Amino acid sequence: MITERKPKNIFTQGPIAPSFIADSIQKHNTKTNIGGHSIFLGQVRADEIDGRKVSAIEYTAYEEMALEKMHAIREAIFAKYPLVCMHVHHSLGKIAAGDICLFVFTSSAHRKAAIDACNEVVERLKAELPIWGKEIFEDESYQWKENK
Amino acid sequence: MITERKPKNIFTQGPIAPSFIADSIQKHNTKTNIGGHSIFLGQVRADEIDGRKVSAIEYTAYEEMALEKMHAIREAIFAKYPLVCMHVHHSLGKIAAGDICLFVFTSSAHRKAAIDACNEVVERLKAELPIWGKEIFEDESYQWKENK
Amino acid sequence: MAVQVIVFGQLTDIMGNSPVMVDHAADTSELIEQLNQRYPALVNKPYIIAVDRQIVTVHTALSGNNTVALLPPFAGG
Amino acid sequence: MAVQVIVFGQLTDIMGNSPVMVDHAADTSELIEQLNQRYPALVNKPYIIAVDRQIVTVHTALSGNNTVALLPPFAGG
Repeated sequence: MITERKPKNIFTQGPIAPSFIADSIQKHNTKTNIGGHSIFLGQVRADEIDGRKVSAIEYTAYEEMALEKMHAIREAIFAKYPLVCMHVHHSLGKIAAGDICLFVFTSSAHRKAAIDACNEVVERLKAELPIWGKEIFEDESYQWKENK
Repeated sequence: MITERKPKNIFTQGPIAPSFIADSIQKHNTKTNIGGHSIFLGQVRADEIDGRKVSAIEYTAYEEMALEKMHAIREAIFAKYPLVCMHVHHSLGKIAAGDICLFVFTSSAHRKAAIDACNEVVERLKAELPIWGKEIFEDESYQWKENK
Repeated sequence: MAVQVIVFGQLTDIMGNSPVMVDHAADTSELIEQLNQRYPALVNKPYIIAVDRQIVTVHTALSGNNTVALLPPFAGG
Repeated sequence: MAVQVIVFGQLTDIMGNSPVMVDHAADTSELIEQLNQRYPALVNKPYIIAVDRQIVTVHTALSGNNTVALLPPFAGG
């Protein structure tokens, strides 16, 4: 009998708290085959566009599709790199400027795998996951975020 | 009058606590020109060598020289990448397997600078800073760590 | 042969947040044609199409139990 | 013309953790020769030399107020 790994949820309502990141790091204390962790954090920028300043980004996603896609990315990354573990968290809802909206965390025995895997996950996630961001300005007007 | 930036201390006695990392992340909440953070963490691995298991690494450094060198690396990195900020912490003393001994943290408006700078700092730091590690085995014997 | 259509991101400004039902559409080309008539603002918008969460190209046959999603450029992270 | 010598890492197993004084050494080559005589185990060990925290090559002149450090391969991180 084959037991398939079920897609993990990556979405969390609201910003990702630094204390959550600390707890996640702390949990790896018992995994003493790890030598290096690579972490990427996305933070909401207060961009100024035509005199209006972004106060928050409201994230939405096609969740079922995003989780299936993320699962495929995860499988590909584990097949490609000798990782000990990998964790991905993305915010949904309104995230204020200065808050963390993305947390990618990879760990491996030697640093190269963790670093390369982390970068590749961030790139693929931005290109392939059906997630959208509404940049909300201080005056309540908005525009849709575009990834470059 | 030219005011030179003084070398920052990077050394901390004992392991780097996840709560310290969380505090460091939290402090960037007000820097709303940041869009991406890249973090590398070194963790002490319980390597097994000829049946003996590493229980801790004891780090020592030629501190004055390391701080001067780190200062030069910092200046070069800031000249090369559009970073908002950069923080480096390295443990001294005995760090148990599973604990964090290195924390490199770079931040920039767009992710590429933070990621590339973080990787370069980690590589240069390992190659250029006069720091040594004594791998202490569970039976109290030891060997000197070698970076590959 | 009713197909459910859902949209995201900037397309919700045109079609709203609720699923839209389209009655007769044998394939995705026919579906888009009908949507373009009902929502003229949709015509020049950039998006890709997913049928039952799989990205498809044009002329994909629809069975009637499908959920079709119109996905504007992704902007996660 | 006394020069202070400090060592680190695996070299402390040979020369200890305290600074070692060397009386007459006009340059780093002479210094290393004398250290090799006092500490034969040093002869084949890999290290680089820093004079007053600057990495130098062989035959660097010493003034007498210098601190010479012998640095085995670095292993930080």
